[in-house]
Amino acid sequence: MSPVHRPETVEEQQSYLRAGHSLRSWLFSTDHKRIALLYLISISAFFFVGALAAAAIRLELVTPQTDFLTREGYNRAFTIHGIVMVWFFLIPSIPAVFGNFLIPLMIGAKDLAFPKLNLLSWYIYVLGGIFVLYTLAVGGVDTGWTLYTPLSTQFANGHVLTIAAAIFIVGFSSILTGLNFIVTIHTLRAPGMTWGRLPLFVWSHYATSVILVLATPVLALALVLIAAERLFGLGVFDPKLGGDPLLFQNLFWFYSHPAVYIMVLPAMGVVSELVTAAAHKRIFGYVFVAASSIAIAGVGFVVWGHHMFVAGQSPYASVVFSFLSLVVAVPSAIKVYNWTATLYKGDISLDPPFLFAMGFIGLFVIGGLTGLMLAMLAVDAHVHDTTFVVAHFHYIMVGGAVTAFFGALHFWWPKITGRMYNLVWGRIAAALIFLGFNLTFFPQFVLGYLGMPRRYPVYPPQFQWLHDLSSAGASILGVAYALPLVYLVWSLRRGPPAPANPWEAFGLEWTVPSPPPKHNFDTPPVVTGPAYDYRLKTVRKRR
Amino acid sequence: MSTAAERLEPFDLRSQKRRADRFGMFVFLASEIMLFGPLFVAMAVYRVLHPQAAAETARHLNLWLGAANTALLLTSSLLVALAVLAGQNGRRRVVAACLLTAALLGVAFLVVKGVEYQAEYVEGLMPKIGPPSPIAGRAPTLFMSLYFVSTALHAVHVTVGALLLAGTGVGAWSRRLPLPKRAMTVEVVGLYWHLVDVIWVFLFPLLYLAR
Amino acid sequence: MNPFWPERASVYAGHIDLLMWAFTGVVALLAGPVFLLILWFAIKYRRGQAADREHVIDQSMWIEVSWAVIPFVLTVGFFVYAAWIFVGLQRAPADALTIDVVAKQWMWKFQHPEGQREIDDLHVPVDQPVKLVMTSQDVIHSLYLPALRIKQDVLPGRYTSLWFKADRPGTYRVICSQFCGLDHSVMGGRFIVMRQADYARWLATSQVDASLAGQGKALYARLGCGGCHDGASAVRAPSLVGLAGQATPLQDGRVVTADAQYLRDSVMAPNRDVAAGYPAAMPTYANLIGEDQVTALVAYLQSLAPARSGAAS
Amino acid sequence: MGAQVRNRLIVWVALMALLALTVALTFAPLGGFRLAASLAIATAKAALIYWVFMDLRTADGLTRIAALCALALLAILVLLAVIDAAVRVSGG
Repeated sequence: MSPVHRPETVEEQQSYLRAGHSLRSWLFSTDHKRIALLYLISISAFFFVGALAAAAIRLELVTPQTDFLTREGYNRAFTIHGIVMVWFFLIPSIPAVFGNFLIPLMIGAKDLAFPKLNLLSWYIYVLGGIFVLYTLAVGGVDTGWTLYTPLSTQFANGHVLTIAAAIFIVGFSSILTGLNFIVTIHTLRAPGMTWGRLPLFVWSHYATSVILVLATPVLALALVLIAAERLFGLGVFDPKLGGDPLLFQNLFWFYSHPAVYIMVLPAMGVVSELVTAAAHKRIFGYVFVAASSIAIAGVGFVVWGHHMFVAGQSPYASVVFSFLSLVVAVPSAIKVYNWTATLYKGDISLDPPFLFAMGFIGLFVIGGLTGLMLAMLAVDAHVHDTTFVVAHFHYIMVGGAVTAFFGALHFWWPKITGRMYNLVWGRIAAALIFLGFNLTFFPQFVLGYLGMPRRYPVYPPQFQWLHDLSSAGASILGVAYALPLVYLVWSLRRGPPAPANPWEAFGLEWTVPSPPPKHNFDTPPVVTGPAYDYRLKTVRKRR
Repeated sequence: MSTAAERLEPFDLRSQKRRADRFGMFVFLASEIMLFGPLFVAMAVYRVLHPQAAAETARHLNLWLGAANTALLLTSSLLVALAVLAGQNGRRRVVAACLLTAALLGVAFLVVKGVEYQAEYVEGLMPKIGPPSPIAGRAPTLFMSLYFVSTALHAVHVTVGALLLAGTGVGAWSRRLPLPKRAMTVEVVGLYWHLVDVIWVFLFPLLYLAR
Repeated sequence: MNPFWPERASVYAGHIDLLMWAFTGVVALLAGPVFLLILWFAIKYRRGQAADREHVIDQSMWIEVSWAVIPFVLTVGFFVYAAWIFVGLQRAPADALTIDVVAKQWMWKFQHPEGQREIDDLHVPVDQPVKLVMTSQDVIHSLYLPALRIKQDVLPGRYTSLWFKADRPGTYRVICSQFCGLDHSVMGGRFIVMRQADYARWLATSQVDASLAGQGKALYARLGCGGCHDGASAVRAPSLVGLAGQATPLQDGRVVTADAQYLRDSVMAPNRDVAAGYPAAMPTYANLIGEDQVTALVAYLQSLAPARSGAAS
Repeated sequence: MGAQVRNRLIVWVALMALLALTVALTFAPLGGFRLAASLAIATAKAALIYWVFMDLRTADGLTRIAALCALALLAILVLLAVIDAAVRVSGG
């Protein structure tokens, strides 16, 4: 990468934050950086809503009987927790905030390929959000986030139609974001930015976008079929009218398994950036890490049956899906081992973002390998639909995706806001999140194997000590997640101005001032070397 | 109207933007195909599990109206393809004429579909509403359910397509859409319409020709 | 009751525990190095720390292949073993004691062949294979016996089955593990494994009018099935004596074995699989009788098989 | 310009012919093969529309891949589901 020469004074290229202060300039801006901030605010709000529901669940589970919530209340609490967290926080979190902000910067473009479409995606997301908040206000829905039929089509009395509409709408926001990324990555790369020099963050978002575009419509159709059956009595899932309830499960999981890769692949992209920046060293096996993102996206489409081993699926199909679930674990293993190898002989800094990255690797390994346990047919027959499964996917979703989201937040915050935050508080938050998370979810593995079913507010008294441990951990986690809100917002006013490259990291986004000007690059960059070329002395020397 | 450079924004060359628009539209069509995908899967599985019931129930569908609808859509596809050609050569009036006729044929498709639905309503084939259904049993009702869901979802897409065609036609006619500079808009709308036609090309045999 | 490990009431459960322990070992083998290395590298190569950072390699084909293939090979063995015992779980031995299970929104109904009916609790004899044939009257439930490490979803309109051989008497738990609505969490009871003598005594004490087949016979008469299906009737309807288990040709050319699923569907949705050569004239009984009564009828029809037609009481 | 118009008209005629063939197919006593035959004709129609009307003929490789990847995924899905159903029907 050519050494960067740019005017010292920042004022000449007006920072995108100061290019207009009116509400209109924010709400109708097509600048990918501003839309990323709009997303950041809206998904944080929904993270708060989901966290409230989680707090209610953990509080209820402190006692073996239903003392805090009624059974009805508990059913609605875990349903809203699932729906809000999956579709309104996890899926948009890293792609919509950091993907939007960074992909154009990382590939040397002025903006995404379709800026107006990008703004439309945010408005569709907000419209879906309104539907969810409406459903929440009028009493929520009691079918679980999986909306299994015939419960959701005939026996649920909650607001299934409005929640189906909410997920249907927000699905299109993801499709359009995915489309925008694919076209941008293909057509707007700066001269010299070949596929072999793309940052791994961009590779993982490319794989995520392919899944977003191809898998989300299947969920949209499954929701249309639920609405059609509830409104017009079309018997596609109703056994009395010749339909098959398993058809819904097949459609739902055909989307929902690739969806878990939509949630975790961007997190892997973030960790690839953080690990290389932490170690000041090129990633180990760039080609393998990039190719494993594409492999995960590909194989991810053919493993959905492992959610239905005991659901009445034919045993032969289950054996095939079980084997394929082993194959899909291989690319994830490659990534984890490559990250670890990258740290070998590095120049490792322990600033907050890099603590989050190491936390991600640890927790994701546990999540991934317990996933392999669940792929074992005989083990799944015992622990399916128990808190073992709950712990498994929280290790990947919360231990993985949310930790990486916070890592990304701490890594690119100076670039986004132009302010540095208090690094000590950052490390405290990272440690607390790691501790609180493990205390919350590791007991649930033990509970699951003991036979504690998921979605149960009541349980035998001998399980209480494990539930109390988990609830205690949840309270720590609650505080730990609130900490960054405090010191990051504090840094907006009080934080020292951030230099262009606070972590001396490698990448086009660090060659522009923080916060970057409205048009990203005053002179279109030309890329001459491979990604993460830390051997170049120029990057290392600049203090 | 923002300056021309402004609208090119992330792209430097117009040709670059045109290639990106076209590629973006095909990616969107991929997501539309996946929206109808599971319906085709359900119908294919249905035809394997209940071959007999499919044959009986399909007789209740009006083959000739179905065929007429297919012809309508194929012809409107031709008109749209010609409009795209004319758009690239700046022939404003030809684009407007072709697009508006194609939109009319789309509306005709919807009218024919309405007639079919009305006939099926009278015959009682509609699930919950309407007189008692002549076909008893689970497999036939499932066939009709699949028929209604897929044709209704397709009709929604035809309606959106027809509106887009009409809008672009009027835009071309009133010069608000300068040709051939903005010919890509005509092409993108055309691509959407062709996909709606391709989906019907697959729906027609799966549904009507089961007899 | 060990606070960390669930009770074990069958040999099969022992296999699962063994599999679980062994695989946890493999997990530790695969995850351990990652934890230790990250910690060690973070300390040894901390920024500004003097350390040998020369001749760094960042690309090696065979290292990549090794840590892709080795974990895969380690886990494939477990996959084969787990799949083999899972598939073995699907087919019950012929002499298994068959208990019919009907799941309804928020209760389990167990029907023993001798006629005993239980709500939420299930009594089974020890050291004898037991097969549960299950169906649901409304939504999807799932019968979960943690002590035996097995579960199986129960679907409406379809029979799913589960078999086990308990080997340790005691009282364990019956749980519904697939979310089924408001009282999903209280839909369960006691799973009581008894010695042969206690089980026989329990059967005798619980008052019961007739065996399941007997109840089916009474229902057969009350519903007037004989009006069409008995030999002397004017209506053309297939004779049901000896039908159960036979290969039955259908109108659309398919030939199906008249298993419990076919018999149930013929009662609840008659014109789905019409027998060859007969008009599709049979009315549906779906809204007349519940799933538990259908299981009684099916038990009666299965008892009409010619080989044992004598014991049709 | 004229040649392109001519191509499109020819394709239109071919599409109409294929439509007539599909309709005629319903009366031909093909039995089991009718589903496969009608789907083959439909695929041919779709290919014509994609190749000429949607101008994939002059499109670059990337656009062609974008056009075909959804169809490929769908084909895999239909194939898997039909095989699963066929196995179930034949008592597998």
